[in-house]
Amino acid sequence: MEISDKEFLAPGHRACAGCGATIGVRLALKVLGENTVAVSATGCLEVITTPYPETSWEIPWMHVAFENAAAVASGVEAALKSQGKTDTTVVVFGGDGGTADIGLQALSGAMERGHNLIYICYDNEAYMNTGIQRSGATPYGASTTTSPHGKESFGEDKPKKNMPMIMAAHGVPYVATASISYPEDFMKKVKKAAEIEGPAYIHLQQPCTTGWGYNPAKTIELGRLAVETGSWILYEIEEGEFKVTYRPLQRKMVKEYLDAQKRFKHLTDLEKERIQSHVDAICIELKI
Amino acid sequence: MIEVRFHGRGGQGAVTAAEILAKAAFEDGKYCQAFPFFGVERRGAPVMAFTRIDDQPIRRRYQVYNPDYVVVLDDGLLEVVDVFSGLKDGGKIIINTNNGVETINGAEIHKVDATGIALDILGVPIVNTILLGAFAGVTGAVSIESIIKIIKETFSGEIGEKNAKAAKLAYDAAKEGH
Amino acid sequence: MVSIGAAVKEPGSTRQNKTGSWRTFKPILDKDKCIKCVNCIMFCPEGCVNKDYDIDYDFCKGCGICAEECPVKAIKMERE
Amino acid sequence: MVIKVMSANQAIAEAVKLANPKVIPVYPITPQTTISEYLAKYVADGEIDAEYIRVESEHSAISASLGASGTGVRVFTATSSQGLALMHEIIFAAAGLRLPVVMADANRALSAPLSIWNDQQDSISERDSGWMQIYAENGQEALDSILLAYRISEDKNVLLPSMVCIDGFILTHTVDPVDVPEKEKVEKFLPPYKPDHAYLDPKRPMSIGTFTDPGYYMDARHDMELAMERAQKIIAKAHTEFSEIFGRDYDFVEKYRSEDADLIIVAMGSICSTIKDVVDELRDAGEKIGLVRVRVFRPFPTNQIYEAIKGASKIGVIDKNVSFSVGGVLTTEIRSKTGLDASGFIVGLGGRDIKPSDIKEIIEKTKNPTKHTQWIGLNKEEL
Repeated sequence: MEISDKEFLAPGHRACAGCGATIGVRLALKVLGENTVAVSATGCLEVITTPYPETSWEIPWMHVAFENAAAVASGVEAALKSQGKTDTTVVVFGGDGGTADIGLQALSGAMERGHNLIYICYDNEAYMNTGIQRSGATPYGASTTTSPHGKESFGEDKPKKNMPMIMAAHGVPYVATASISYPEDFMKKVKKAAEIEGPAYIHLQQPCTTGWGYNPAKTIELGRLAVETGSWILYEIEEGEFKVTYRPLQRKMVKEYLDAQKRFKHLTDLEKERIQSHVDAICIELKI
Repeated sequence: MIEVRFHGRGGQGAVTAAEILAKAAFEDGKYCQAFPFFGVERRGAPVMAFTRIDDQPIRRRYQVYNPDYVVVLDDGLLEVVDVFSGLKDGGKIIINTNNGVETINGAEIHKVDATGIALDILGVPIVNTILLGAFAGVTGAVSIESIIKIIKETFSGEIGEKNAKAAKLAYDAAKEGH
Repeated sequence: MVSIGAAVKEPGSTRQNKTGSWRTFKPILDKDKCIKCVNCIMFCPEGCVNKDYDIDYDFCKGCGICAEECPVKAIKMERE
Repeated sequence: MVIKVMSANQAIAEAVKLANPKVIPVYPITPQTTISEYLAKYVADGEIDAEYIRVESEHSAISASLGASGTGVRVFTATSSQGLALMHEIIFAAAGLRLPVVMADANRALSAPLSIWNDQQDSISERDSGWMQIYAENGQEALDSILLAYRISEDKNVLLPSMVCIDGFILTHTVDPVDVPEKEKVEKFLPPYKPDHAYLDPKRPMSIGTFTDPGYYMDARHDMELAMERAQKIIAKAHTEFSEIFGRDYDFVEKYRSEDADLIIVAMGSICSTIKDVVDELRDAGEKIGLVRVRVFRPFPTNQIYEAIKGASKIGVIDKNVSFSVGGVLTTEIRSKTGLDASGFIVGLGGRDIKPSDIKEIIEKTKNPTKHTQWIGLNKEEL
């Protein structure tokens, strides 16, 4: 795969040391190249990359609000089309809150209308920009500031919302999951998404050192553990065809992934086993 | 200024009739205004629409409370709506009916079996254009030529032709009635 | 004077902000050991390892991902 | 000159056709809907070369408008009432991003209780957003105001969005004669939109919608205030050129038989047509009554209003909105900005019909000034 040496997200941004979001954006833009317009939802990424009068973006970039990135991108795409600029790629970067929660309606509309754009949800599994509050993408058992563990609680008590399948149900031509820890897999998917005519959705898992509670050096390691334990599955749905794109040689125990993070530290063995059996059920079905 | 009130049921075309009348009056060189009393009523519910015609530009923008003419698209409305409300002395009512309708408050009542004409010519009981033909014949407030022109502009092709024919028939009948 | 709509017309201008000062530990690459696997280039959140495997210390925040992900342990994190 | 009998909604759609925006994201809502429908038809028939986006909400209608405008093209959207309220957050963003979006608002009451009928609470409630606002009296003015709005909003000395407000049903669904100008004249009046400040183009990357700390935000907002002030001159110039090209005169305020009036009524929108009839009637009876119609509400034409009403000994201001416990917004703004005493009247909320007798009642009450807000046309048992 041709990958640009050029960086389209400049350093000097205000992300935490070890930030997974900026890795994801860097990798995606290396694939998409300079003839790209990016739209961001409000969130960490927007705040850390555009502290006026500076910007990290080397390509045109626009942000309007939290819940409307897909709608803004719809307008961008339509306007480019109206000017005959159909070779320009439109990419959206929205966090899990901006995608699975507050931005779901606008995203659903954009996907169903068939705009030719790529929506990348960079999922760090909580509202990190505002200080680690629970989102619809927060996994079962995670302790956040609004789903804290306590005497009566083991943290988040609902499973993670299945965003990629919600997108797949829209019948869009391309849906994929990805992880920043598997850059080749991710970049291949971005390339496919760019080449396909119509809307594409990529759900990118991206560990967050601050929100998940681990040493910043371990960002890639955590993403890898999520996949190697079967907690996060890499797949794509191309024209309705479901395909797992990566299978761990030997699936690791979920406990290893959970124990590496502060947000799961409070879980009892019983709760960890419950999570394990949930992961097992899915992985067995998918032959992982 | 001539003020007209249309009474109909949702779906019968009272609003369209009011607009055709306004456009026809404009065609005649008059100033005009038409608007519905727009409810959330659905098909079948009583509705009202209004038309104003004048030699001067029309400014006022409130409902018509004292009409010179009232057009009733459906005699069943007499049971539920006071179609005579505010009618000016010497005012006229044009009503689609094949029943006996009583004269009330000295208003001049003109009965038109518009449904009968509609079924004959259009094959469907749509009466708004027919009543406009009758209106032109009864009141002389608008020319039948302009009514026919706007009907044909509003409904294209065969439907327009048939509606125009039906309107003309009602117009002639109304003239004979005088 | 703020630009109209606070738009920023100088792409990549966060380069004015040298985040190297955030660092506590500094990655030192032993180029003799390096096998040029691109892991450090790919995984750097700052994008501050160039194609010649030079680390831009003006921006490196010292997160240590590069050292952690180096398959031959060619990068060591040293106290500033 | 082609005069056709049409509704104000169709007049607006005709104006949009003439202005030829490249992107039209709209969502249906009563009584705006027919604007969306006319535009959909024009696009379907190839009469407008534009991308028509059938968005899933008003929030996305305005959001997509901003995205499109950000690429440097002209855009149009329209809404009403709840739709405008749903847009609220992005309404502020549009102005802050300095994107010259033009939007029609079919003025309708806000819920609750639910009402589909006219008052001006919806747009008045967006008065602090940084949008310019024009309140049209009739269909002709609705059409003309859309053209004026693009011209003013897109001026590089202004770069603020505009809202053209038309009274729901009273204008949106009323047909009367409207002169639809020739395309050539419109092209002469309205140059193509060529932005420099916000333009998403890979050849010249820029970031739009950045994050400001306390060191910048206030200055950016102050810049909007300056733009709104500059807009006064640009609007005056646009009015003059509009008159030269199209032969119709507009001003910030319209003075109707008010020059020598002892008593002046001030109002906005379609109600002014009825007031003019009443003024004529009372003038014939020897009363020195006049009307001052506020057409441009933002930027607020303080001087023009002051000059128009200062000579009258009695002033009555009519509002189709209310700021609870304060009064009608036009009333309170006229009082505070001109320093003149004015009686305030609330009328027509939720589409209550305003008859000449209501206007006469207001005139009588204005003769005995009070600071107390008076609601006119309430059901008797409410009084």
